[in-house]
Amino acid sequence: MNAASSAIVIALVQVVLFVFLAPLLMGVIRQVRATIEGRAGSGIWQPWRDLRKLLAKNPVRGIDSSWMLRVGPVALVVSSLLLCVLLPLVGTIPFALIPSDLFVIVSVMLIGVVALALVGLDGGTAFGGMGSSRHMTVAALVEPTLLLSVYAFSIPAGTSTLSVIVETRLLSPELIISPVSVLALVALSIAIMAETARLPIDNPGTHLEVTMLHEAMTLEASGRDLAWLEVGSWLKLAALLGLVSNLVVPWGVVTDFSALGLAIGIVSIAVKVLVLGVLLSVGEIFLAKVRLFQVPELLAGSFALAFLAVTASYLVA
Amino acid sequence: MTGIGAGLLLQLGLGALAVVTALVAAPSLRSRAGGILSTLIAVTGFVTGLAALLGATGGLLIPIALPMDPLLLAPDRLGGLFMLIVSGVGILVSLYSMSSTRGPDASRTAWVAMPVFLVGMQLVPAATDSVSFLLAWEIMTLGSTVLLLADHASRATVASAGIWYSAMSQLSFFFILAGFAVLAAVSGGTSFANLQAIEPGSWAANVAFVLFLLGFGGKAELVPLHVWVPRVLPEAPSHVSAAMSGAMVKIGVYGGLLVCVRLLPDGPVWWGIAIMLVGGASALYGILQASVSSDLKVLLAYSTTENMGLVFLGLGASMLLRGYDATAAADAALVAALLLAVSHAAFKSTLFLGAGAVIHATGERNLDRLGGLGVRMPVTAAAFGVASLGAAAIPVTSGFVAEWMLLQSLIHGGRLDGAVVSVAASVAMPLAVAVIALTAGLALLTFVKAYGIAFLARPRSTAAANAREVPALMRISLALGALAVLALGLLPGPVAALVATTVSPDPTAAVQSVGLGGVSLPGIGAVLDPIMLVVLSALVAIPVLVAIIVSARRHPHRTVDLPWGGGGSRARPRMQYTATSYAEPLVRVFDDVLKPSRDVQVTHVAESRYLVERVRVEQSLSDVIETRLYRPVLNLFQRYGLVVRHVANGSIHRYLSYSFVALLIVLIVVSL
Amino acid sequence: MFETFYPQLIGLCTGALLLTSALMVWRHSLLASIRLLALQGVALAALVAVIGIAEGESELVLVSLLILSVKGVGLPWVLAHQSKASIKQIQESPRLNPTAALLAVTLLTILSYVVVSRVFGLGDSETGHAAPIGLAMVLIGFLLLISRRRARSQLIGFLLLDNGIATIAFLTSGGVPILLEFAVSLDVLLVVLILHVFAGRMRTKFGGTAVDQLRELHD
Amino acid sequence: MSFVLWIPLVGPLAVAGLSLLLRGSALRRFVGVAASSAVLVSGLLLVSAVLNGDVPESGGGMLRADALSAYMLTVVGAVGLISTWGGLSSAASSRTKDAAGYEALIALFLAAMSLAVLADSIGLMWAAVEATTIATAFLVGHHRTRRSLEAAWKYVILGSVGVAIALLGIVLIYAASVGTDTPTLSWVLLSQSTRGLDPALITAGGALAVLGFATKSGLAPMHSWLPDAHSQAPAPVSGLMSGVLLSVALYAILRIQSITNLVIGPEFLRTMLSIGGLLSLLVAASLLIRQRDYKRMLAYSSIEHMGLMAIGVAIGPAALPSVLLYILGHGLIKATLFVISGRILKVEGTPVISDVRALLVRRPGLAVPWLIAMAAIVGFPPFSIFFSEVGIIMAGWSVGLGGVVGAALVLLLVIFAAFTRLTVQMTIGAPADGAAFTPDYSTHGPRLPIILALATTASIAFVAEPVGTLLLQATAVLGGTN
Repeated sequence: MNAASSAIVIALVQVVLFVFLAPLLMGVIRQVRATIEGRAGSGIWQPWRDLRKLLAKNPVRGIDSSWMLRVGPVALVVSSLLLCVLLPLVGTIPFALIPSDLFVIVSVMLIGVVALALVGLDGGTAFGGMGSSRHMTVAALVEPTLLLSVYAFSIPAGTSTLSVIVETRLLSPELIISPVSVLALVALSIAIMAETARLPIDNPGTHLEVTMLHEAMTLEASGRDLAWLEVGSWLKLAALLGLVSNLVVPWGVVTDFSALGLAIGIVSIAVKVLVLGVLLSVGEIFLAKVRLFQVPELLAGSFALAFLAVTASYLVA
Repeated sequence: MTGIGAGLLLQLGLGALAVVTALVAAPSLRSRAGGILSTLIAVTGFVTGLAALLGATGGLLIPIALPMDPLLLAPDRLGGLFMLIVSGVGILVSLYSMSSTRGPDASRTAWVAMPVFLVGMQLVPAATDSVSFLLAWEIMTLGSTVLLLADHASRATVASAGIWYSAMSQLSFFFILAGFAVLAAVSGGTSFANLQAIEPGSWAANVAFVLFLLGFGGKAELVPLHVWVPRVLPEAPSHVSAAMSGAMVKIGVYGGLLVCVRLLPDGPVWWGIAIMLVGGASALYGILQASVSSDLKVLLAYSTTENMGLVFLGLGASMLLRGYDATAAADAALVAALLLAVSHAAFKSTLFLGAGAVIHATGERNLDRLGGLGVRMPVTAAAFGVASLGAAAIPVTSGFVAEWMLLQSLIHGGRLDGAVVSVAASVAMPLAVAVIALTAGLALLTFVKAYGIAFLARPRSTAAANAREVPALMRISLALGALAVLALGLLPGPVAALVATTVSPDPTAAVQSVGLGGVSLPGIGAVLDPIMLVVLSALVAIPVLVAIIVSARRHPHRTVDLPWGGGGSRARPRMQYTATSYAEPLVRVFDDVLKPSRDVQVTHVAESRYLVERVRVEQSLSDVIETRLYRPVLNLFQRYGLVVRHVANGSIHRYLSYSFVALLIVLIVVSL
Repeated sequence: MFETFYPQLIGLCTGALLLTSALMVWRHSLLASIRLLALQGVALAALVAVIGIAEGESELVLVSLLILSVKGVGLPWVLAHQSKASIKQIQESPRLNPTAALLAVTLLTILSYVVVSRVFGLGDSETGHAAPIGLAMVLIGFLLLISRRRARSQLIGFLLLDNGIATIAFLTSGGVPILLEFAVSLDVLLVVLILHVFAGRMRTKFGGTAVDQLRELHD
Repeated sequence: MSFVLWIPLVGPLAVAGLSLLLRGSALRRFVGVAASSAVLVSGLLLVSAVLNGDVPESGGGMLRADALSAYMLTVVGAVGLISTWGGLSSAASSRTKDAAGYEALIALFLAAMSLAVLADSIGLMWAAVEATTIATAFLVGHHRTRRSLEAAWKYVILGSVGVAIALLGIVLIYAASVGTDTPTLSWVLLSQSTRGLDPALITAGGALAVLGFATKSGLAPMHSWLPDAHSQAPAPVSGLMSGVLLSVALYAILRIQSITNLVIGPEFLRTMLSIGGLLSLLVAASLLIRQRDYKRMLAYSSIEHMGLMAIGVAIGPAALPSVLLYILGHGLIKATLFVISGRILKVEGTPVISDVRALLVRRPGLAVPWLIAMAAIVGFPPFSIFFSEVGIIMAGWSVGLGGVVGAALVLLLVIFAAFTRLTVQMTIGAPADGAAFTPDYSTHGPRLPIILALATTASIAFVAEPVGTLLLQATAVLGGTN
């Protein structure tokens, strides 16, 4: 099997797997949290049920809303799906012409960010605008951290292609526990928490106007519009957790295409993502949301870590 | 006479014809005739520039009565590229202006200045000697100044914008003149061929470099010489703003390239660092000011500062890297800077034209009073949207490709063959990446705000509610601009390969075209094919679309009168988020840099001072650099101007004393 | 015979020139200044005649007659062309007190000597030796221009300055070509006439000839 | 050809006499125009003679027209024509009893300036320059107001004293030539390099002569008469004085410089002229910042341009073609500006800048040419002042006057900003009270001279033949090898 067709197969597998995995991941996260908090919880399949319900409802749209309310959610889903295609999750065999380049991936992710922000504005209400504004502020401030932390990962590999970075770490595991890598990983994790609207930047479980970011933007969406928004966000979280897990524990990813390898890859990434989801959920128990205007401090801290990681990897290595 | 020479001569002839036409044409025909002739000028420039870019040679000699090196207009490839950029914008602007100009914007003066401005801009990159460069430069400045003042009678702010623009332009001009003079003094001639003979590290070269950086930096709107930008671009008629920001500013970039690539190549490393510093500061400052601005055109103006900052950041990085022999990364950075300039020309002129369309339809440029224009002006909204994506560097637009290439060159610049290039580079590169990242993030916010507030949601004023789509020619040129943004973004390979021929001796080593118009950087090993990205998106979108179609057939959507608004039933348009409130978190975060002045007035209810009747909050943002740097200096000058009047107080005895003292001094000096 | 007296004669004339100049600074009465000016014109004419005789140039003797008629008689007459009664009462109140003015005259004379000694090297000839007097007159004339408030007083300063230049011309090079001398004299005469007319107009417009009043044009 | 030399001297005098005879005739208005035409035509004839390699002489060598003289004569004629023609209306308006004298004095003024540039003897040149003072004294005081009388007094006193200093310098130069075998004041003879003139005398003489003529050319610190005289004189006279009188004095400086350069080298006068030029720029910059009067604004602009020209003269042969072109460009444009300023003064009735507002909206017929001429005077292309300024700045660095030229640029920027601000105040914007008005498209006087002046200045720099050749020849006359 040549590289191109194996890349296509892996991409296909990744998309299908993550479309299945993402709602499950959300279910797991919520259930773990409920369990720890002593609640019964709604079970790990609840997100699936929510989706089915939403898709079967008539969407309600404001009279002044434009095509953006219809297109935006789709754009978000597509951008998240593209992340699943491009990121090295199951395997590290990229497309020749469009490799899993760090900057391309960030930009694809930004398509979703923009789509969500515009949907928030399109409703023409105070809440939507507020969420959109906060969302974009955080997105703007998080970008340096995001790019620099992955830049730090890219230096030992000599390329910004994520699949190569993962492969490099697979071949020389000592890189994983190097101080540079740890710094960068912490920074990247904070950035991803911010991007996916998790604690401590945003509280995914609240609808309290003073605190919410992400939820405020989806208030005006309903029916399938809301469904796409939810799926898009879940997919993004799952894919990014998959990336982090592969950076920390690169074992199991497919580097040379084979049926067995593919199976191992699927199982390992699913396990890694779900385990990371559990860890995330447990971690969030101990965190409170920080005030909106303290978020920049947090992000500045993470930026400093990422910058240290980059310069250190130049000057120390 | 060669083809290029004929093209240039034809431009001059058309320019003269356009001037005469503007003078004699009836007011009703003036815009039509002027627009057609301007378009012809731009098309001629486009063809000439393209020929020069593809390697054609030839030129036009200007006679001059003073003993100087001959004044020769003969664009090289780089000059051709910039002629192409300028004339491309010129075509859009000319088409647009045919139906956009009304009232004072269509005055005789304005239509005389338009061809002068266009021709002046075209000739700058064609010059091959300093005097003709300065000549064309000043013609450009003169034309743009007159155009800026077109609307002087209706707004008082135009006059002050005119003063600022003239003074800052003259400042730039003098810096450039001084730079050329320093070089000419050492090399003994004014032609670029003579100037190239300067030794790069010499004292004169260093002085000239600083002068040029200040001069061209001023024209390219770099901090701290950008102060004219937020005054001038908003006050000029929109098609003029588009031409200024899309084309004229590029002439500043051309100047930078002329100095750093053509005249004084292989400069010392600190040149690169200096340019990077200036560029980085401009990028951050520009986008920060843009992101908190509520005036659509001010926002676009500051965003121009940001983009030019990125271009110079790329140029500086390329010089720094070349200094350390990281040739592949240096070439990539330079090509990226050029691509950014090209794409900025496309998206920024479209944005300004879009802003012009908004003003044409509503008479408003305050975002806080716009809204809901997307459904009322679909073509404008679409074009503005595409251009906004370009400005925010979102795939698959031209801005994205350029920024991607810049980032690639930066992260690969720190190392050469696995070894650290230098401490300077390994600190500069991550910082540059961080600056670009923060800039890109804020640009995203800025343009989400601009587009979202202006075109989405509900109209915030009756003017916005009554807006109608603009006339056909304006729509056509907007659509052309948007198409250019997309085309440059989808086919970056051929474009980048062509651009690379202007600056690199071995263009194929730097950039190649791969796949379906994709671009590859062989020296770095990075590759990007936007069309593939589009194809992949289409593939993953198919199942989603199928699901939508199925769902929509079973469950059609229901429209209600009002948005839900969190449960409130009286959600009026006034209650929407505005541009000002959108940027509020950012203003708080960057409080120390922006220094907003806030004024809160609380009116208490008469019966009890614990109850508040109303609260009035005023917040104003000014350009910190202007208020902290320029204002004190200007005030000092004003005070000096008052005090110094005593020198000429009318006393003839005092005047005679001046002469007497001069005589005594001369006598003493003579007898020494 | 003449050769033995020549240096004394030159010294006498130049001494008279310097003395009259200094007195002009000292005296505040307009009438006195005009008389001093006439005296100075005579001294200058005498100086030219002496030089002419010494050099044996008849041309210079002609020039001396011209100077006598213009500077010794003509210009003073023009200036005094007013009823003697009114002119007697005109007292200058100078901007510089007399002590300081005379001190300045001393300093300016010293400066002249220094300058001329550097420029001409105070050569061997008697005329060269006396040349600093001419420069001193120029500078003293300038001093008068600066320190006098009245239009006519300023005019006298100007004439003193002009006499100084003529003195230098004759002492250093035996005068400029005759044609030029005519032109210069004519110019000076015309300037004085013009200023005289203006002074007259000033009296009607401003009710006086104090130049201090001319302060309307300023920045 | 040599009879042509007499036309610019006799012609104006003849028409001056005629004007005194033609008391009351309508034709008398055209005396000034006729006189300047005579000067211009003879200038052009002499230029063509010079270009053919001829150097006309007459009057036993007293009058002489080499390339420089012919060029200057042409400039005098051209600027005179623009000023007098453009000022026709304002002259006609002042039909006072001395209107006849006015026209005669203008003709006399032109003749004096022609003599100054044609004279071979430095002494005669001096006498002619002094004669310009005499001719213009009554012109400055023409309006017979308190202010114009004040200006005239200051002008005559300061001007005569300054020119007297120049006479002192010329006396010393003559003294130097007395030390050689043939005493002479002919500058042709003086500038023969092998004369062995005494350097100390030439230094002192040259310095004093330049200082003296600097008064007439409006260089600081001898400039003080200029703003007052220019603002009070009738517009055509201001145009003539600013446009050519200053340049004629600069011509004298050029002649003196060509003599001193041979004896003591260029450094001494270079330092002196650089300081004078920079001081002039400083004075102009300082007093333009808060200027209130637009005619004084133009006067300070003249000081500025003379300062820059002085720096060009200091630079020497490399900058001289630019300086000579500058003289023409500045003369024509400044004359145009003064002519228009006279018209603005007449229709607006005030010389105060802040009282004249929104001129472009209210009186486009005056504001448009005013703005174009302003663009030309601050050095925008295609007007020739642009090329002159660029040429001077470029040349400055190459002879090591980088510091001077750099400082000049800083001051020029201040001047530009101040000038722009004042011009914008006058012309741009809407009338303050919002009252109804009808735009006045009339130019309030002949428009052809203005168009001619602007068109000439805009195109002259691109005429490589014969202007370029003439400028080179004129530079060569001054000992330049460029």
